[in-house]
Order: sequence, then structure tokens, then C-alpha cells
Amino acid sequence: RHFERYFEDVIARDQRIEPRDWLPEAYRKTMIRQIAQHAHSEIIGMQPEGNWITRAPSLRRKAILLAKVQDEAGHGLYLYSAAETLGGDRDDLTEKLISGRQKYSSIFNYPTLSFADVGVIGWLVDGAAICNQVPLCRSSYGPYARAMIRICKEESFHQRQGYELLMTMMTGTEAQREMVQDAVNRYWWPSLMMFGPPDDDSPNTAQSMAWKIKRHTNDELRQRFVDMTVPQAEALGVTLPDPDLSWNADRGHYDFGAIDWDELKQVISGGGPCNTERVERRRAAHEDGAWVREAAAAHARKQQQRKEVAA
Amino acid sequence: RHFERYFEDVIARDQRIEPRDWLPEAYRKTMIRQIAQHAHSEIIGMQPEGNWITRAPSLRRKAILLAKVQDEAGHGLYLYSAAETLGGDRDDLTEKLISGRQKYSSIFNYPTLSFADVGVIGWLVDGAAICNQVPLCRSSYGPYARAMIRICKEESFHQRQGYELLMTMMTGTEAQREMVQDAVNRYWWPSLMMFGPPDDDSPNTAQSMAWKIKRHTNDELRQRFVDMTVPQAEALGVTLPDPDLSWNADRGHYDFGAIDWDELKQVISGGGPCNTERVERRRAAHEDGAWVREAAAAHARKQQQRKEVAA
Amino acid sequence: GDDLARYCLMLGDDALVLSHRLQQWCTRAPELEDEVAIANIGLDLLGQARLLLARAGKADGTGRGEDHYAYFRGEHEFRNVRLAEREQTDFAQLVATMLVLTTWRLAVFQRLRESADPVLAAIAQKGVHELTYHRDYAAQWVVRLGDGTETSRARTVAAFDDVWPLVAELFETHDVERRLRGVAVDPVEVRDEFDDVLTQVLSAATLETPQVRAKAGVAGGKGRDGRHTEAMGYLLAELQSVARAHPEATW
Amino acid sequence: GDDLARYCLMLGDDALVLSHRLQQWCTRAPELEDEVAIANIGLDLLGQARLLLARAGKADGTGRGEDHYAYFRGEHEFRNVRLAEREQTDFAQLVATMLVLTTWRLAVFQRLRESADPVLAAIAQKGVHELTYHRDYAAQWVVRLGDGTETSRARTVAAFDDVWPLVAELFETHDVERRLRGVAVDPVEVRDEFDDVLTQVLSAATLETPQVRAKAGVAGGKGRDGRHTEAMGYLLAELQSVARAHPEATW
Repeated sequence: RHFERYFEDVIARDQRIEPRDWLPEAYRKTMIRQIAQHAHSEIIGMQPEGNWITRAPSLRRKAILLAKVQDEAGHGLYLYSAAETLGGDRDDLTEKLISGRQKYSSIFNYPTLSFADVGVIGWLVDGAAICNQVPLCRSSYGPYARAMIRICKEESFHQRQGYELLMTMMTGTEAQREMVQDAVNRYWWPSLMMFGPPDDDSPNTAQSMAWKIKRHTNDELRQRFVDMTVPQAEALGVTLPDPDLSWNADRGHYDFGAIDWDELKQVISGGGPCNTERVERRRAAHEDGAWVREAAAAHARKQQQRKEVAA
Repeated sequence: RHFERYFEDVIARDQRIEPRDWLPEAYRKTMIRQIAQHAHSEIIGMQPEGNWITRAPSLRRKAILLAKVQDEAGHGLYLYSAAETLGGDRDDLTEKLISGRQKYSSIFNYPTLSFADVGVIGWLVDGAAICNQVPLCRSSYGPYARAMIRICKEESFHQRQGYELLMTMMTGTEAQREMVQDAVNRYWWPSLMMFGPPDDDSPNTAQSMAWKIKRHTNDELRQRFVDMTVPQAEALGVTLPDPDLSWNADRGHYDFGAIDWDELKQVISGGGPCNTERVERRRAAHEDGAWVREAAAAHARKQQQRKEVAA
Repeated sequence: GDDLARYCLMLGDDALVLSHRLQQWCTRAPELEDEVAIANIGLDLLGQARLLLARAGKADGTGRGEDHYAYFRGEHEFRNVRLAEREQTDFAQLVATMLVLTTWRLAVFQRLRESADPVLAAIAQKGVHELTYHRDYAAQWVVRLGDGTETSRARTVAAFDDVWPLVAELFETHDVERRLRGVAVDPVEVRDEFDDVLTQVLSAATLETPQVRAKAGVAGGKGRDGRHTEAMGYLLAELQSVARAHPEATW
Repeated sequence: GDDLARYCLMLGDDALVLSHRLQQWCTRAPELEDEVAIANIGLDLLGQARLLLARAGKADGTGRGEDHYAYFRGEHEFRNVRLAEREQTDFAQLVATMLVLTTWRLAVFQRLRESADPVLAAIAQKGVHELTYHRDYAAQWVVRLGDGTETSRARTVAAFDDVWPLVAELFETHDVERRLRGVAVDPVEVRDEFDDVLTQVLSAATLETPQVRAKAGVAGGKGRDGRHTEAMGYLLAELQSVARAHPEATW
């Protein structure tokens, strides 16, 4: 009772729960799952961009991209560590990812089909991720909130780099401009879907908001993203593939067309263009690495034994 | 005694030994080894050229190259069949190849480094092979002689195609002409080595000539090749990388510089630029295919059983 | 017209890209007989591709040759179905892919012999003989592997599970096909025939038809619209590398 | 001068090409920590390559930028040692290759800090810190794998047997190095140091120095002369594919 009151108090006062604090089992589970899925998204998210590292058409862009993908691995590491503070186990979480029992952000189930995708992922996908994640910097769970502060900072940097790549490409050749427009055509709608189902079809939102794990509804964040992005698209000189997109002076927001939620469902449930490949790659890396991890463990045991013998 | 006399008689009259005929064990062994090594050469020889099929820069050249490499697989098949008529076993011979107990032509231990190599292999390597092989069409062993007739015919065709590719490249861009010259620089000396060690260092020549397995010495064939090739090089407009190359009116032949026999020895004994890769690829194909061959055998057994049950 | 050119590219790219995947098997087949057969099939498909790409250059009025289409188009301009570009990681995947694609293509080509375009009709006429052999080769291996050892059976089941999500795409009518009535074959029409053949072969192989969902396209497009898988870029990088490094050269 | 440019390409291409091989490990490492480390090393090497290629463009008087050298040279113009371009088929090969190449490069860079060319000296100064970390990372893994399980030991032995035929090439003095006395480092000078480090690491890993013969060059040339292995063409096809498809583009 006492602990529970303390927990509710911390939440109510917008303070943070720390690993040493008591917390309700449901909160712990929800939090581990949320952090793990976020970590999985960082790790799976390395694949679509990583696909272009070896082919990046300038050494400067190659370095930027490699650094970005490295950052994503780093984000995955922080987040798995945050999950570990709640008793999550990294191996167990990886197992859940590769067996399909835990999800990752559906956006990464789309293929990257040209180098422009690297820029568009930076601009739109990281942009949407930032909209989703900035409020998480005030998450009620301390280690997660702190990880998010660092991650958001790095992602803003990535987003600017993505936008800058697109700006450069748009002032390049006709073929480059077409590549950018094509990438925007492919990624616009999936980016809007990154905010999740519409509020009237989002069963977990209420509890998450009560616990201050979540601070805005899906539709609020989606609107914020659209409002932010439309002027950027204009500055870039690309057309967003939505004929219904227009400024609504009454609302003070952009209106936009209907989202194809069937597509989102198909992709979430495994029928997206790259679901199999993404999970398969992660599984292959994990399984191909098993003998290496075993060797490291065996060597550590031997070292330990040698130390004991010497002592 | 009677059989032996018949064998010697056939050889003496330049007729052919057939699978049903008696033959000395040493002849049989020598012949199996020679045919097998020739078969291995066809199969390993697919690799350096096969290396350029997927990258051939025109669809016509791609088709020509693919057909050529297919022919080489076909040659390998005839030759293994000829060896089988002497009691050789294909699996056993493959085993000897991938364990390094039987050799293949050392020329295939050099890498193909540009598309011009495809032309130069056709011109020089096939050219040298033809010089070596034309006399084998009169080999004392019937199945081998007949296989060689067919193979020589196809190889002449390949040689002309190779030369034609080089002709086209030499009338192309400066970069293409440089590619051809570079390929000639790399393949000229190894081609001369294809005729084997000099006569005074070739211990098996005497017996092979007595059995009419071989009809000309290494040095005779090498000279014939040089005499044939120099005018072709002139017509092509490439320089053969030998400053000592010059017409000797007295001999009625071209003189040429000293061959680096140490290089040949190094390559034959495993230290060539591609020995490991060539054998490794063949081994990998054989081992990766084991489950397929086992499946085919298992299926054949099942079919046989079904037939018996039905009968 | 442009539609005819586009249609020739569809059929031509299927052949070109599958042929490339077969070329990659060169020196890697399980037996020399298969080495010969796979090269042979690759060569037939390459021949079909050349005729079709050349026809595209006539049809679109540019007079561009086969090599222009093979070597100087970008990924989004290739019109092959996505199944053709898949990497085949083992022999079971190779024969499963070949069985599916050649059964489908044979059924299309049989009808294409009646095309109002005489060039297409002639290409189809020649292709039918080749494809019959290709299909039989693949079918024989599927039966041997499916009804072979436990290992081969497991690999074959996995191969078909892997291939199947890209099968539905083969039978989706493209606008180009719709507009070219009498010239093009509507692939919807060959679905039954395809299903019959597959059922028969799979049953001889003691296998079941896979129950897996179709793989979605991207922004409403699939291979026929130039929306490919991530494997395609690497395939083209290899295919086009020499030609692109020497754009002024003739070979 | 041209020799200086050539020397910069030698050292730059080693880094560029090895970095490419490390980039290919991205999303394939055994642990996330290694994912980060391998990307980090790849990034350091890429940084070294960029400085060196840019220096080549100054030295040869053409003013060409780093991208010219990376994307628009043919295979025979690349000057890296052949070991850098080898495909690493497992993690043991990766760390064996890294240990050999970074130990060698670190020893060269330590001396290069005294180069008469101030730009090379500065690049070396910065590189020494990076390479020390790279070498330690590789050495730690070699020890863990060699002194780990039976499987890891066998793979590590096989990896060094595979790498070793290309080690002799690293210590052959090239004419360019001979002519650039005081500017370039003669690699012969670092052989003892290399042997010491390798002996120490292999011994900690309970492994022996491989006894395998050196791999011959081609027509008297090796990597430094632009004579590469067959793996190099595929590597460049991938590396250069986008840049070559859009020669007029800026990125």
C-alpha cells in the first residue's frame, strides 16, 4: 500500500520512477515491452539504411550514413540496458524479436530502393520518430526518459543530415530529383502510419497516458508531424502524394487524406514487403554469431579459472 | 602374351585401342590419369571465364561466353565418360581433384582481371590448348581420340570468338585497348608454360610418345604455338611482352626469351595466385551438392521399390 | 507504341533477370549434368530477353538496341516480377523458383503465339519449346527433392514457403496488359493452368501447396511498376558494372 | 609528385577497401557491441582513406577530389594490398584479417609520423591512435576465439591459414617507397615488430604461426601494382554502382 501510494504520487507529480523504486507489475511489463520494441526498432532500422552504406555515392555521404547506422546500434544498446533495469533480459528480448513475438516499427518493413531513400528516411521517418519520442523524454520511467533525451538529440542531427542530402539532390540532375520525388511518394504514407492507429481504434492509449508513459494521442502527434512537414516539402520542391492535403485556416492545421489502415494492418501482421527479410537477417546474424558468443563465454570461464588457480 | 602382342600391334599400326581390348595396366593408369586431368582442366577452366558471365558488357558477348562455359562443362562430361570406359570412377576422380592428388592445367590458377581476359583466354589459352590437343585426336585410345576430335572442333570455334572479341576491343576506346594489352601481358608467359617443362626436363615424354599418347615434344608444340601466334598479335596490334621475340630466318622460326620455370613450379605446387580459390570453389560445389545427389539417389530407390511392389 | 514496348520489357526483363540468377549458379551446381542444364536454360532465357528487348526498341520508336535496355536503365525502369530477382540460396530454391516461373511463362507464351503482334507471336512460338524443357527439368528436380531424403524434403518445403508470397504477383493484370488486348496475354487467364501443374508436381513430390500470405507491394506498385526488392540493386550493380564503367565502348 | 600521389593511393586504398569489407558486416555482427565497434573501425579507416585520397589529388597536381579516386578509377588503378580486398566469410576471418592489417598499418603509421611530408605526418599522427584501438579490438577477439571453444579454435586456425599467404606481400618494398626515402616508410622495416606482435597475440590465443606458402603475384605484380584478386571487381562494382550510374550528379 505504502509503495503503491508512493508510485502514484511520483506519477502524479510528474517525477520519475527509478529502478530501485517499487512499481506495479503491469507497469513493469508494459514498460519492458515498450522499451524492447523501441530497441528492436533501432536494430531492425539499421537494415534499410545499412543497405546503402557500401554503395553510397560519395565518401562524405558514406561516412555520414555509416555513423548514423552506428548510432542506431548504440541506441539499441542503451534501450536494451534500460529494459534490463526493469529485469528484461537482452537474449530473451532478442529471442522474442526473431520469433516474431515482439514487434518493431512497421516502417522498416518497406524496402530502400534508391540512395534518395536514405535522405527521405532521415527527413520523414526520423522526423516522425522525433515527434513520437520527444514526449518520451518526460516518460515516467527515469532510465528510459534519459535514454530518450540522448536519442532525440542524435536523431535531430540525423534528420537535418537527411534533409540536407535531399536539398543537395534536388539541386542536382533531373534523375536525382526524380529519385527524391519517388522516395517521397513511397515513404509519405508509411510515415503517417508511424503514429499508430487513429485514436478511436487505439485501446492502450488511455492507460499509457494515465501512467504518463505516453503524453499525446496518436492523432495529435500525426497532425503535428504533418503541420511541420508540409512547409519543409515546399522548401525542398517535392510534392507530397496526397491530393487532399491543404491548409485549413479554421483549424489552424493542414487537412490530409484518408490513411489506408488496411495496408498498415497487412504490414504489421507480416505481409509487408520486407518483414520476412528483416527478421531473417536479424535471426541469421544472431545464429551465425552463436559460436562467437560461446567462445567469448568459454574464454572468460578459462580466465576466471586461471585466476582462481593462481590465487 | 597374345593380348600384349595385339596391343603393341595396334599401337604400331597407329590404330586404336578400344574399351573391350586388353591393355597393359600401366597404359590404363596413365591414360585414366591423363584423361582425368584433362577433364579436371575443363571443369576448373570454367571458373576464370565464368567469373565474367554476369558482368559481360553486352548481351551478345554474355551469350557467347555462357555458351562457351557450358561447352566446357560438356567437355568435362565426355572426358570423365572416356575415363569411365577404362574403369575410372567419376566420384573418385572428383575426390582426387578436390584433395589435390590430381592436377589440372596450371593456366587456370591465374585470375581473370578484366573482360579482355575472356578474349585473351580464347585466343592464347584455347590456342595453346588446341596445339596440345590436335595431336591427341590421333591418340591410341579410341574413346579419348574421339572425344578430342569433338572438343578440338569446339575449341577452334571458341578461339575464333576470343580473337574476334579482341579485334572489336582494339578498335574501341583507348581504355579497351589498354585492357587488351594488359591481359596479353599477363597471359602470354603462362600460355607458353602450358606446353609443360622443356624437353630435357620432361621425364614422361618418352613413354607417352612410345604409346602414341603423345606425338610431339613440349618444345615442338611450344614453338608451333609461338610461330602461329606472333602474326596474329601483329594483326591485332598488341605487343607480346618479350623483348627477345624475333624472327630467325635460319631456323625458320621465331626465337623467344627464357621462360621463368620457377614461376611454373611455384604455381604447380600450389602457390599460384588462385590455386586455393579454384579447388575451394570446386570442393564447395561438390559438398554443397551432396544433399541433392543423395536426394536423387533416395528418390530413385523409392521409385524402384514402387515398381517392384507394383510388379 | 509505348504500351507494346513496355510489355516487351516486362517479358524481356523477367527472362533477363532470371537468366542472371541462373548464371550465378555457374560452377556451383551439384552435378556436371546440372551445370550444363542450368547454363542451357540461362542461355535460352537470355535469348528470349534479347529478342524482347530489341523489340521494345522498335516498338517505342527510339530504335535503341537490346544493350541499352539491359545496361543503361535504372532499377525503377526494370519491369520484371519480383520473384525473378530473388537470390537463390540453395538448389531447392533454384528449382522451386524455376518451376513457378517457367510454368507461368510457358502458359503465357502458349497463348502469346496467337498475339496480334507477329514478332511477339514468333518469339512465343520459339519460346514454348524451350520453356517446356525448362519446366520439365525443374519439375523433375522438385519431385526428386520432395520425395528424396528428409533433408531434401525439408529444404524443398522451406523453398516453396519462401517463393510462394511472390506468386500472386504473377497473376495480377497490369494496365499495360489490359490495354493491349489481343496483343498481350492477361495473366489471370493462366492461373488455373498454373495451379493444375503445380498441384500435380507438388503431389508427385509428396508436398502440399504452401499456405503463406502474399507479399505486399510498395506504394501500390510491384515489379511490373518498377518497384523491386532490395536484391535488385545489387543484381544490377553486377550486371551493369563493366558496361557502365565504359559507356563509350563497343564490345 | 606522382610518386607521392601513388603512395597516398596505396595507403588510402588499403583503408578504403578494408573499410568496405567492414561495412559489409553491418547488421551481421555477433553482438551489438561488435556492431558498434566494427562500424567505428570502418568509419576511422574511411576517414583515413578520405584524407589520403584528397592528398593524392593535391600531390599529382590534378586537384581531383577524394570521390574521383574512389568512384572513377578502374580496378587496375587501385593500389591496395590484396589482403584488404578479401571477402571475410566468418567472424574469425574478419578478426584475423583485421589483426594482420592493423598491426602492420599501425607500425607503418608510427614511423610515418616522422615523414618529410607534413600532411602524411599529420594523417599518421591521428591514425596511430585509431589503429591502436583497432589492433587491440582484433587481438582481443583472436585471443577469445583461439582460446575459446573447439569450434572457435578450429575456425580461427583456418582463418589464419587463409590469411597468411597474403602476409608476405605487406612487407615487399615497392619502387615508389624506395624512391620516396624520408617521405614513405619502407615496410621491410616493420616486419620484426609485426612478427613480435603476432607471435604474442597468437601465443595468448594458444595458436601457432601458420606454415603456409605465400601467394604468387601475376606477371610480377601484386596489389600495389594494381594486380588484384578476382574478388576486387565485385567489390568495386558495388562500391561504384550508384556513382557510376549518375556520373553528372553531386551528392
